[in-house]
Amino acid sequence: MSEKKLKNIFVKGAISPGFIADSIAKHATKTAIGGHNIFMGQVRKDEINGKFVAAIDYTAYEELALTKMDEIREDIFAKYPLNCMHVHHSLGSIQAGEICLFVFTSSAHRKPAMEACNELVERIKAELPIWGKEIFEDETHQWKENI
Amino acid sequence: MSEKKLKNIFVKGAISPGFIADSIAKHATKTAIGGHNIFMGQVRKDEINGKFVAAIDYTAYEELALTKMDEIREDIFAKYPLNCMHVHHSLGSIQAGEICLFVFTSSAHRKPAMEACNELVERIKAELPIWGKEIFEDETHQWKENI
Amino acid sequence: MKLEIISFGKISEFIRQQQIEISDVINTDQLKSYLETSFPQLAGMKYKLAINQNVIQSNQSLKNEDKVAIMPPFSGG
Amino acid sequence: MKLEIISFGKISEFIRQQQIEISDVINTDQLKSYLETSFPQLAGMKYKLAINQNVIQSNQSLKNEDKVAIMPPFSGG
Repeated sequence: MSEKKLKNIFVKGAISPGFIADSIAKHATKTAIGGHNIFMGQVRKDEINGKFVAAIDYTAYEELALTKMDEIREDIFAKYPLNCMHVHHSLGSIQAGEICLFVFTSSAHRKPAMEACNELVERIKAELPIWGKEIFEDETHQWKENI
Repeated sequence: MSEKKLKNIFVKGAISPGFIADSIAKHATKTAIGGHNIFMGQVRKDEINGKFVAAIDYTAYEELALTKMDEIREDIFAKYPLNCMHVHHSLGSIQAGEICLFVFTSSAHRKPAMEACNELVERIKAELPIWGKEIFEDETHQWKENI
Repeated sequence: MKLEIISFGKISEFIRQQQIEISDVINTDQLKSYLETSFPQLAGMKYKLAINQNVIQSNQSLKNEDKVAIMPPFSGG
Repeated sequence: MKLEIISFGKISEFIRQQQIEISDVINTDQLKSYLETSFPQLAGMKYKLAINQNVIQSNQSLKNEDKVAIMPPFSGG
């Protein structure tokens, strides 16, 4: 039985604008691409019962998340004519204002990139075993829930 | 009569990944934002009758485009709960693989950013008086048409 | 009546920026006929006019010194 | 039967990683009852099980040395 090598989507800590720029720059040689779509999730400084969120600490069931992400990736490539798809999700403590999710899709014409990106974000939030613990400024916490 | 200062969307030449990174980085202090959406148009090396597109040379009726963009911006801000909206379009010669359009929207939750970005790109393509001249590798040209 | 003509895209290849002095033309429908006669290549093309930066959707009267932009279909983005 | 239990998110605060040795439990429905009895906080919560990295949608039989993950609703992104 051959073991399939799973693509890692997890990065330790926040996703930097420089990382995103490098990812964009790598596509300059892919001259069949006409449209790129990027979604970025940023940690909000929400106020909950008078306390502000200072950071979100992300953990995941990594092996299961990567297996599931692989399924999602295959579904999306089968459904949309994409040239590229990249997904990165943070683990660990991400401060308010920092980026914790980066989804990047590219296609010859704009619609598939946009639609695939939207569907990817929906599925990542609904199907990947990742949990966010909202850390308040007073170091108390509550577990985030995706609505 | 007060003259309204129009926001300039035009940049000379290609939009660099570094410019995009700077634009993203500026939002780290805007901690009410939870989701960013970016669309980027990239010049495709299309093959047309056996010749490859080497670059697109963009020109615009700039004053009219900026007035129209202002209307679009107001419509979109009225329609979606956005925190930020940024639009940049290249003028001049943009090589295949380079970025010529950068649309960036941000909102507390992801849907408005995504939907507003999609609508902005549609309206920019349909309503702004901008023209692309496709320059082939042999220096002949044809005028681009948005389908 | 004196009009300033500007043109864009493909149309700028055969109609250059110019001042024209015309009589018997009082609205944009008449101006279109005049332009299509003067520049026969325009006749087969899709284009729009903007008068003083307002895109014209239906016939509109013209006045002296109006600035007329002749615009082929847009292709930005 | 020996099972390895792992847990995540809010649930990891009261169920730690552990090996359990149980009898009279042959499927995931029975395991849920066992877990909710052993860890009363779990009873009122929404959660899912994954057995050996397969998320369980309906009752499924268990075998010795299965790895059971107890997962509250996901909140990534």
